[in-house]
Order: sequence, then structure tokens, then C-alpha cells
Amino acid sequence: MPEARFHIKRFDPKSGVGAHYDEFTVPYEGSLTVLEGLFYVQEHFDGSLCFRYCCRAAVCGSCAMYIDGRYRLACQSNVNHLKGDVIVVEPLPHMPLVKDLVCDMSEFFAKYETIKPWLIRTSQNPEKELPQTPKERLKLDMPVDCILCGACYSSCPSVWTEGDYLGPAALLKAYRFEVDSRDEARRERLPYFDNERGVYRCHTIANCSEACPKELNPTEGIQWLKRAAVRRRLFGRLK
Amino acid sequence: MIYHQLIVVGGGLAGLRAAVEAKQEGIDVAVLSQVHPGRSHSGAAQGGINAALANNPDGADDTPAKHAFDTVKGSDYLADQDAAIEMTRDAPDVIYEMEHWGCPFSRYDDGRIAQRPFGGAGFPRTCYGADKTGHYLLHTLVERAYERGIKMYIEVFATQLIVEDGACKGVVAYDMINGGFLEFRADAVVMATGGAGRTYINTTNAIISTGGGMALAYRAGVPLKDMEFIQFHPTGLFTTNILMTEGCRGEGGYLINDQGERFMSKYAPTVMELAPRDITARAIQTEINEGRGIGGKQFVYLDLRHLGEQKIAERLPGIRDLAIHFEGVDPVTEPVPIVPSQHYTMGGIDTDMQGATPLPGFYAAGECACVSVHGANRLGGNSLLETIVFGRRAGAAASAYVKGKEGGGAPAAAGADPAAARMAASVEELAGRGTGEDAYAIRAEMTVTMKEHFGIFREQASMQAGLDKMLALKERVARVGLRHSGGVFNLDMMRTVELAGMIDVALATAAGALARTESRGSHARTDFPTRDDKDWLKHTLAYAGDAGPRLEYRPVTLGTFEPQERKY
Amino acid sequence: MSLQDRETANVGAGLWKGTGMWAWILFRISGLVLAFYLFVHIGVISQGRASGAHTLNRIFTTFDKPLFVFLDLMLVAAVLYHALNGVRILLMDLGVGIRSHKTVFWVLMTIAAVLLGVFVTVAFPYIF
Amino acid sequence: MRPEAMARHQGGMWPWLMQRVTAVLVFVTMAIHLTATHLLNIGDLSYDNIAGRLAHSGMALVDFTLLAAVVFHALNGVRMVWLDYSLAGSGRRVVDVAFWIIGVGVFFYGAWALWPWITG
Ligand SMILES: Cc1cc2nc3c(=O)[nH]c(=O)nc-3n(C[C@H](O)[C@H](O)[C@H](O)COP(=O)(O)OP(=O)(O)OC[C@H]3O[C@@H](n4cnc5c(N)ncnc54)[C@H](O)[C@@H]3O)c2cc1C
Ligand code: HEM
Ligand code: SF4
Ligand code: F3S
Ligand code: FES
Repeated sequence: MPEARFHIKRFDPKSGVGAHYDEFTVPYEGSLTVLEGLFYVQEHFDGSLCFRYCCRAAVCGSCAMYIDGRYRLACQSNVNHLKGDVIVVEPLPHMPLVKDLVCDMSEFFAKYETIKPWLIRTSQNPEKELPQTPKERLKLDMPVDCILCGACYSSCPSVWTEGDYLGPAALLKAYRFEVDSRDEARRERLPYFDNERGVYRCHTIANCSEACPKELNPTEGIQWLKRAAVRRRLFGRLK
Repeated sequence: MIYHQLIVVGGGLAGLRAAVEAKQEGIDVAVLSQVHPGRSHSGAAQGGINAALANNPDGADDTPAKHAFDTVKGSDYLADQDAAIEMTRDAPDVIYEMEHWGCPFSRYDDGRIAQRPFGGAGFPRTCYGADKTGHYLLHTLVERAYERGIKMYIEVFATQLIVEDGACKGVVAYDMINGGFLEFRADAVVMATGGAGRTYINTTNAIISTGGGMALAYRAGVPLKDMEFIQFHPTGLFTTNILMTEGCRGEGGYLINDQGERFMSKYAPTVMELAPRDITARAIQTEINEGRGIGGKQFVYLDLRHLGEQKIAERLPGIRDLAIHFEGVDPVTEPVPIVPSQHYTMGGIDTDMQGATPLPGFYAAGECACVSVHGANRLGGNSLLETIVFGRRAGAAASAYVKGKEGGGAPAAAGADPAAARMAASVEELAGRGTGEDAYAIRAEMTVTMKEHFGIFREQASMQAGLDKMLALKERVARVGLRHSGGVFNLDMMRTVELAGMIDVALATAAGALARTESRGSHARTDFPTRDDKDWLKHTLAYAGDAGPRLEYRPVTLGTFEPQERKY
Repeated sequence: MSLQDRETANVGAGLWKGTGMWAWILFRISGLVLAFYLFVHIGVISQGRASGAHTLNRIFTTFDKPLFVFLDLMLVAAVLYHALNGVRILLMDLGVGIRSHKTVFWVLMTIAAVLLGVFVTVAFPYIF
Repeated sequence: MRPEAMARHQGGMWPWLMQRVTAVLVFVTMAIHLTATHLLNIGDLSYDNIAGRLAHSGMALVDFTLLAAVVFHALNGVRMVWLDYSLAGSGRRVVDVAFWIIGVGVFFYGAWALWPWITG
């Protein structure tokens, strides 16, 4: 039976003990995802290991981690596809830590909330659906797939240096609504991203797009927002 | 102690919709969820949500009444017909509402919401957003909840209902981020914790779909209804049981056996692959059992190759990703190995059409509830609909109940948090035992037992053996010891508490299944192969008893559609 | 527990190997170096008026020393890097080449290398 | 998000946009400047040589534009970097004002230095 060796970064801020790595060897048949490996460890070796999980199908965004030096979803990472004979599993870098592989996402969601991540309508809705052509809908394809896993946020150097920076995920969400043909925010959402802890803090580093396990491109959204902001401020063009 | 007028446990579609409704009614409402609401299992739903919008050119004659008929027929006549009628009548309305809130549905050229065919439906009436409908709907509701400023307690794990003076007064919950138990007090509670798929080893459900809310209610004396009806989805990936949506077949996918034949022609000659799930799942299982699985093995193929790369990229992009990542197969060039997998819990907490349970102040909605609109077999695309329709209703009904109690307010006896203290003490006690039984070994045995004895095909002797095993497991679970107590994010504790609940819920399934001597919908008995309307056109109600569940029965609400044989 | 009490996870990991990351770090450094040089440059040239033509010419002669020639070369490299990476940023601001930014980067860097070569071969033999 | 954080970072489009505008100006004028000084007039960098070049009004315009744009670009750039490392509140207003004074000062100083060459 093949075995997978995991090096797991352990840290309990409350314990007073510093961070360290524990090694565990997990036997498996056929295939094994990192998430399954973590469960095996938690069930058989160390009940105190903790990590986030839910869907195990790469759609909920719970299990973003830093695995073998890359941002990945633990549930989507098959050990057979990872190189090297040990698999290093670490929490999302540069995030406040709750314990082990669980980091504190509260700032992340607080920032998400500030950009008004909802469809803003000012006119009366029709009785039936708001019409939207497939072409208009196509613009949403990329940003609506975001699972808010936080990988991009954790990878962005602008977030590392400036705690107030909204970060790629929140800005991608702003983009998702700004490009929606049904959104009527006009200038309502503008002040929340058109500022120095918003789009202008982004230096087009593109780590975010590199990190995203869903292969989305927050950079593209942020660049669009920058242009939209200039267009709106200078020329008053709203869409 | 934390007090809100209304507490909603669960941040999936049903819970969020209830909370939004209550907020609209001016109620001080809070959502409690084990994961961030945007990570709820609802987000994994792929195929779509049903409503008779009549947008599809082939469905121009569709009406809510026809939707209701399909639902009732699909349920094998066990659904309460008034509930099915109300749900399908509300359907277009809730779809338009979700759309106005921003849900990115796929569209037709003229800008209307696109609809695809789904199993068991007379018309193409399943509205969808590519193959990520649940994700889109869920995020739309999460966004609405933020807009409305709804208070959310995130990563808070409910472990017990607080029942005082014959009414529900709140819940006790474990604070995963900060550690310790919290006492949430409320004038009413809405339970919306989703399904119990994880009681089976072969499930498409999320890891947190453990039936926690059902167990909490059950232990507080609320009956679980129709728990023996477990839906098996025809197409789960062979190795992981991750779902390949029914939309695959809706878009024209084939099911192929070892001989390369589209075997559905034998089981449902007219609708072929678009037969309801119970029939299709049994067909696949029969093929496998009779040795016509691929290479004589335990799976058949879902073949999408003839759809072409473009259609797959447009309509089923997520499916393609899942098949590539989790099965190593690209549907554009290869057929996908699939097996029937546990998918949905038709039964649940007994509620009426307003989400009210027999316990005053306690409401339930979504997959953890049973209204019942799905009866013995749920149609694809009806459960997302159910979560929103009945989430809204439960939110409204609970709000009305809370308003009727004006002046209730926060209980005076603050301070001690007696219920939370008791919970904490009982966990301490578990931990104090040291190494008792191994909870994870018990869990593994339970999930296998459920698959093998209460799976797609059921039979008296096997079920009796299964039930005995489950009762033995229940005894063992009482002797479990915790390896790790206290602290934050204590998975050991959470998963052990969860396990005890799973066994209770699974026992309700087992007992109900053993008792029901007929075949109906998903409950297929080889020893009683036909439906028996004379004796069994009734709902099962399982109450917690000392030696396993105690069963009672209640007639089905008929009146509109006369029960007839299901033919497809 | 407040946020401040919590230690931050895994600092130092993160995408230190991304092209975009290094392009940005170098961009930043080159920008700061150039900004520093700018003031030196203005100071030097202004000696023409401040201290007279003779002083300026004497300074220019000093600059012909190999060390200064080398520094001058580095300066040209910094300008070329900053300018051409700047072009990439400007293009991305216009929405051009965001998905292919790495390719664009290496194309521009090739151009920068060629231009640097031109400077070295054409300009510097005269100074020696 | 904390409201004070929001207030702390208002605005920002103009510095951002002007950084791009000046970048384009610097790119063009510096290309000319460098070509003229290092590629075409090679080998004899001297007071007179500069004077000869700047006698063309076109070259004078180029160098003045370059001076203005590059001073803005450089100072705004430094400010941008600084901002990433927690330059906030009143400290930031001081830097903003100081940079404007420095920038305008340097520009006029540079112009003053170039003047004799241009007027011959
Ligand atoms: C793979 C898959 C695909 C599906 N596709 C479709 C489809 O195409 N069409 C369709 O109609 N239906 C589909 N379904 C069914 C449908 O998705 C579910 O029935 C529905 O989403 C359930 O929603 P819910 O709101 O009831 O619960 P969930 O979305 O499961 O939410 C449960 C919530 O409760 C919380 N919770 C659970 N336990 C606790 C606890 N103890 N304490 C605190 N919080 C707790 C969780 O955090 C979560 O927020 C699909 C199901 C699966 C498994
Ligand atoms: C030759 C053409 C030049 C171009 C096309 C150019 C382009 C740019 C651009 C687009 C930026 C913005 C980067 C961002 O917002 O992240 C920038 C930043 C900067 N530039 Fe330039 N620039 C040029 C020349 C110069 C010169 C000559 C100097 C110095 C005198 C300079 C100093 C800076 C500095 C310090 C920054 C800030 C760097 C940062 O934010 O990381 N640039 N440049
Ligand atoms: S953009 Fe990608 S990396 Fe960022 S949160 Fe969304 S899914 Fe995760
Ligand atoms: S990494 Fe950060 S700086 Fe911008 S392009 Fe991505 S947000
Ligand atoms: S568990 Fe949901 S993304 Fe991995």
C-alpha cells in the first residue's frame, strides 16, 4: 500500500509553544487527497489537529492552504500529483492564526462586506426577470465563480504591508457587481473602492491570479475597476 | 448569554432565506452557522432549480399545476398534495425574487432565464446557472443577508436545543473560534441545518451534512418524518461519489453499460436517461449487480462525448473540472465512471406548510425538514426550490410567532448560563473517561452498515441485521472517550458529538425502512416489490425512545391528483 | 481573544516565486534608485550655473573614470528596466495583456536587454 | 471595515492617474533626452555641448517637460512606496505638503540651472 508523508505546520497561539512541524505517515489505496490525509491524521494520530472543511469538492472555499509551496485547496490536491516524498501542509501565509491550519478570516470578510457586495437596484423591478442577454451574462462568468477561499488575499503583498487594503477578493466582488448589466449602483459603490485602500493600492503584482485555486483572475477585475473609476470621475460615464 | 428574538441555525439557502424574511418583518434575527454561510452545502448544488416559468420553447405550455403534478407523481404519491401545490405556485415568484437580488442565471438570447430538462419533469423547467446553480443562489442570498445587516455567528456549532415550559427557547452552541460553549436564547428557533447524507459512506454530500439539526430536534422530542426515504443519485463519481449533475443527462448525456448499450431503454423506454432518480439509480445498480458494469466492475459510464467540447464548456464547465480533478477523466474525450450514491434525505423534522413543528417556537426548513413535498422520491431541482420557498415561509411564521410573544424579551435569569454549563460539563465528562470506544471506528462501521443494509435495494433479513448492528453501535457510542478536550476548533469533540446525532438519525431511517413493507419511490424492497396504497399511503413519524425509535403514522394529504402507477 | 493577540500565520511563505512579484520588487527598487539619482543629477547639472562652466566640465571628466562608467551603466539598466516594466504596467492599466503579463514581461525584458546592449556598444567606447 | 480606515484613505485617483500621465511623458521625453545625450552626442559631454543642444527650442521644451514630469513622478512614486508602509493620519498630510514644496522647489531650481544654456 502506498504511503504519503505529511509535514504539517502546528501552532496553537494559546499554548505558549512556538510553531513546529509534525510528521505523519498516511497509508492509502489508489488515491488520496490532502484533505482526506488530514482527516486520517486527525482520526488516527492526533485528535487535536484542526483544519477547515465542508464540501470536499472544491466549491465551498473552506480548505485553502499552502501545500508544497503553493496555494491549493486541500480537497482538490491529490497526493499522487504532488511532487517530492513529503507533503508540506501549512496555513494560508500572512494571515492571523486561530490554530494549526485554521486562520482568522474575519478581516477578510469584513473587507468583503464594505464594498457592498450585493446587487444595487434603484428602479422598480419588473414582475418577471430583469432581462440580461447571454453576452451581458458572459461578463459575470469569471467573477461569480469566486468561492471566497482567501488564497488571493493571503498572497497579495499589498495586503501584507497595508492592513487596510481591501485585497483582491473584495475588489473582484465589487467588479462582479459593477459589470452586471442589472446593477444600478452608479456612484454608490464607487467611494468604497475608488480610494487608496481600494483599487489604487493594487500594484498589479498579480500574485492573486497566480494563487487562485479556481483559476480566476482578480487582477483583471481590479484593472477594470480602476478604469471604471477614472471614467466615472472624469467623464461622468456611469457604465 | 446571547439573546435574539429569533435564532436561525444554519446558513444554507433555507436558513438565510428565513433570516432575510424575518429581518424584513422587523425581527431581531441572528444566524448561527458551523461554517461561513457562503460555504454551506447548498453551494455544491449544480443542476438547477425548478419553476414553471415557461421560458423554454419546448415548455411554453408549462404551468405550476403541471409542476405540482410532476412533483406528486415523482414522489410516488407520498407527497402532501396541498404542500406540493403551494410550493410550485410560489416557485416562479421566488425565482424572480432571487433574480432581482442578483442571481446570475444562464439566459436565452432574448434575455430570459434559461431552463433545461430534468428527470421526471414533463417540461424543461429547471432554471440554472451553468452547472453551479447552488453556488450562485447561495452567494446571492449571502449577499442579501449582508445587505440587510443580519447578525451572523460564524463557526458556531449548535449542540443542543433549549426547551423550557414546553417551548423552544434557544440553543447551546460551541464557539469554534474562541472555544467554550455559548448559550443562545431566543423566542423562537428555525432549524435549517441541511441533510444527513454522511450517515452513508457513499454520499455526494458535504462532510458537514451530518443531520445535526435533525438529531437536536429528535432528542428534544420532535418527530422525524419519512426518514426511510433516502435518495440515491444515479451519477456520482466512482471513486469519490462527487456528484455529476442530472444536468449532464438533461443536456443529453448517455448511460452506457459494459455491452456499450444505452440500458435505460429497458427501464424507461420513453424518457430514457431522463427518468426520475430512483428508477435510474435502480437501473444502474441492477446492471452492476447483474455483471454488466464496465469490465464487470462496480460502475457504468456516463458518456458526454457526443455533446462536444463547446456545449460542455458552456453548460457543464464545473462538471468537467470535477471529473478531471477528482476522477482523472476528461468528459470531452472519455466517458466518466459513475455509481449511484446517497444524495438526499427526503425525510426530516416534521413540519407543516409554514415550517412549524409540533414543538411551539421551533421551526424547520430546507433539507433537514420534511413538509412533505418530496414524498418517497424528490425530483431533481425541487429541493433548491424547497429551501427557498419554505425558508421564506418558516421565517415569516416564526416572525409572527415571535411578534405574538411581544414582551417576551430576554430572560431575566442571565449570568449562569445553566444549559451551556451543563453541556460543557458533559463534554468534560467525556474527556475525563480517557480512551473509551474509538468514535472514528464507530463512524466507519455505521456508514458502511447504512450503505449495505439500507441502500438502493432493501430486504427484510438484511435490514433486521442492519438495525441490530446500528443498535449495538448506539450502545458503543455512549462509551466513547474524547482524546482531546477543550480549546479552539476542537474537531475531536465536534465530530464525536456529531456522531452520536448521526446514529440517532440513521436509526430512524433504519427503523422506518424495516417497518415499511412495500416499495415506494426510493424505498425499494425486493421482498415487497410493489406499492401498497391500501396500507402504506401514510407518513412515518419516528420519535426518540429508549430502545431505538418509536414509530407512528399519519395519513398523506391527497385531494387533487389520484394515485396511479408511475410509468415513464 | 482580539486580533492583535493572535500571531500571524506563516509569514515569509507566499508567492515569492511569482514573476509578477519579482517584477514588482525590482520595479520598486529601480524607481527608488532613479528617484535618488534624479536629485543627484539635477544637483550636478546645476553646477553649470551655480559654479560655472569650468566646474561642470571638471565633474564630467571625473565621470569618465571606469567606476563611474560602470555606475552609469547600472543606471541605464535601471532606467530601461523601470521604463519597460512601466510600459507593461501601463498596458495592464489599459486592460491589455493582463492574462499574458508574464509573456509581455519577458518580451519587454528582451527589448531592455537589446537596448542595454546598444548603449554599451555604441556609447561607452567613446567614453573610455 | 472600520470607518476610520475608510476615511483615512479617501481619494487617490489623481496621484494614481498623474503617475501614469507623467510616466508616459517621462517615457517619451527621456527617450529623446537619452538618445541625444548618450547616443548622438557621444564622447563630448561638456558645458558647451549642452548649450549647443539646448539652443534648439525643441530640445529645451523636451528637457523642461522631462524635468517637470520626472520630478512629479519620482516624488509621487516615493510617496506611493512610503504609503505602503503605514504612512497615515497627520504624518501623511505633512509628507504630502512637504513633497509638494520639494517638488516645486526642485523644478524651479532645475529651471534656473538650465536657463543660461537656453538663453545662450
Ligand atoms: C452535490 C449536490 C448537488 C445538488 N444539486 C441540486 C440541484 O441541482 N437542484 C436541487 O434542487 N437540489 C440539489 N441538491 C440538494 C440541495 O442542494 C440541498 O438539499 C439544499 O441545498 C439543502 O439546503 P439547506 O439550506 O437545507 O442546507 P445546507 O445548505 O446544507 O446548509 C446547512 C447549514 O447548516 C449549518 N449547520 C449544520 N449543522 C450545524 C450545527 N450543528 N450548528 C450550526 N450550524 C450547522 C451549516 O453550516 C450550513 O450553513 C444537491 C445536493 C447535493 C449534495
Ligand atoms: C521612463 C519611463 C518611466 C515609466 C514608463 C514609468 C512608469 C511608472 C509607473 C507606471 C509607475 C506606477 C507603478 C504603480 O502604480 O505600481 C511608476 C512608479 C514609480 N516610478 Fe516610474 N516610470 C518611468 C520613469 C521613472 C523615473 C525616471 C523615476 C525616477 C526618477 C521613476 C520613479 C518611480 C518611482 C519611485 C515609482 C514608485 C514605485 C512603486 O510604487 O513601487 N520612474 N513608474
Ligand atoms: S478570487 Fe480565487 S483565490 Fe480569491 S477568494 Fe476567490 S476563489 Fe479564492
Ligand atoms: S496580488 Fe495584489 S497588488 Fe493587485 S494584482 Fe493582485 S491585488
Ligand atoms: S472542502 Fe470545500 S473547497 Fe475544499
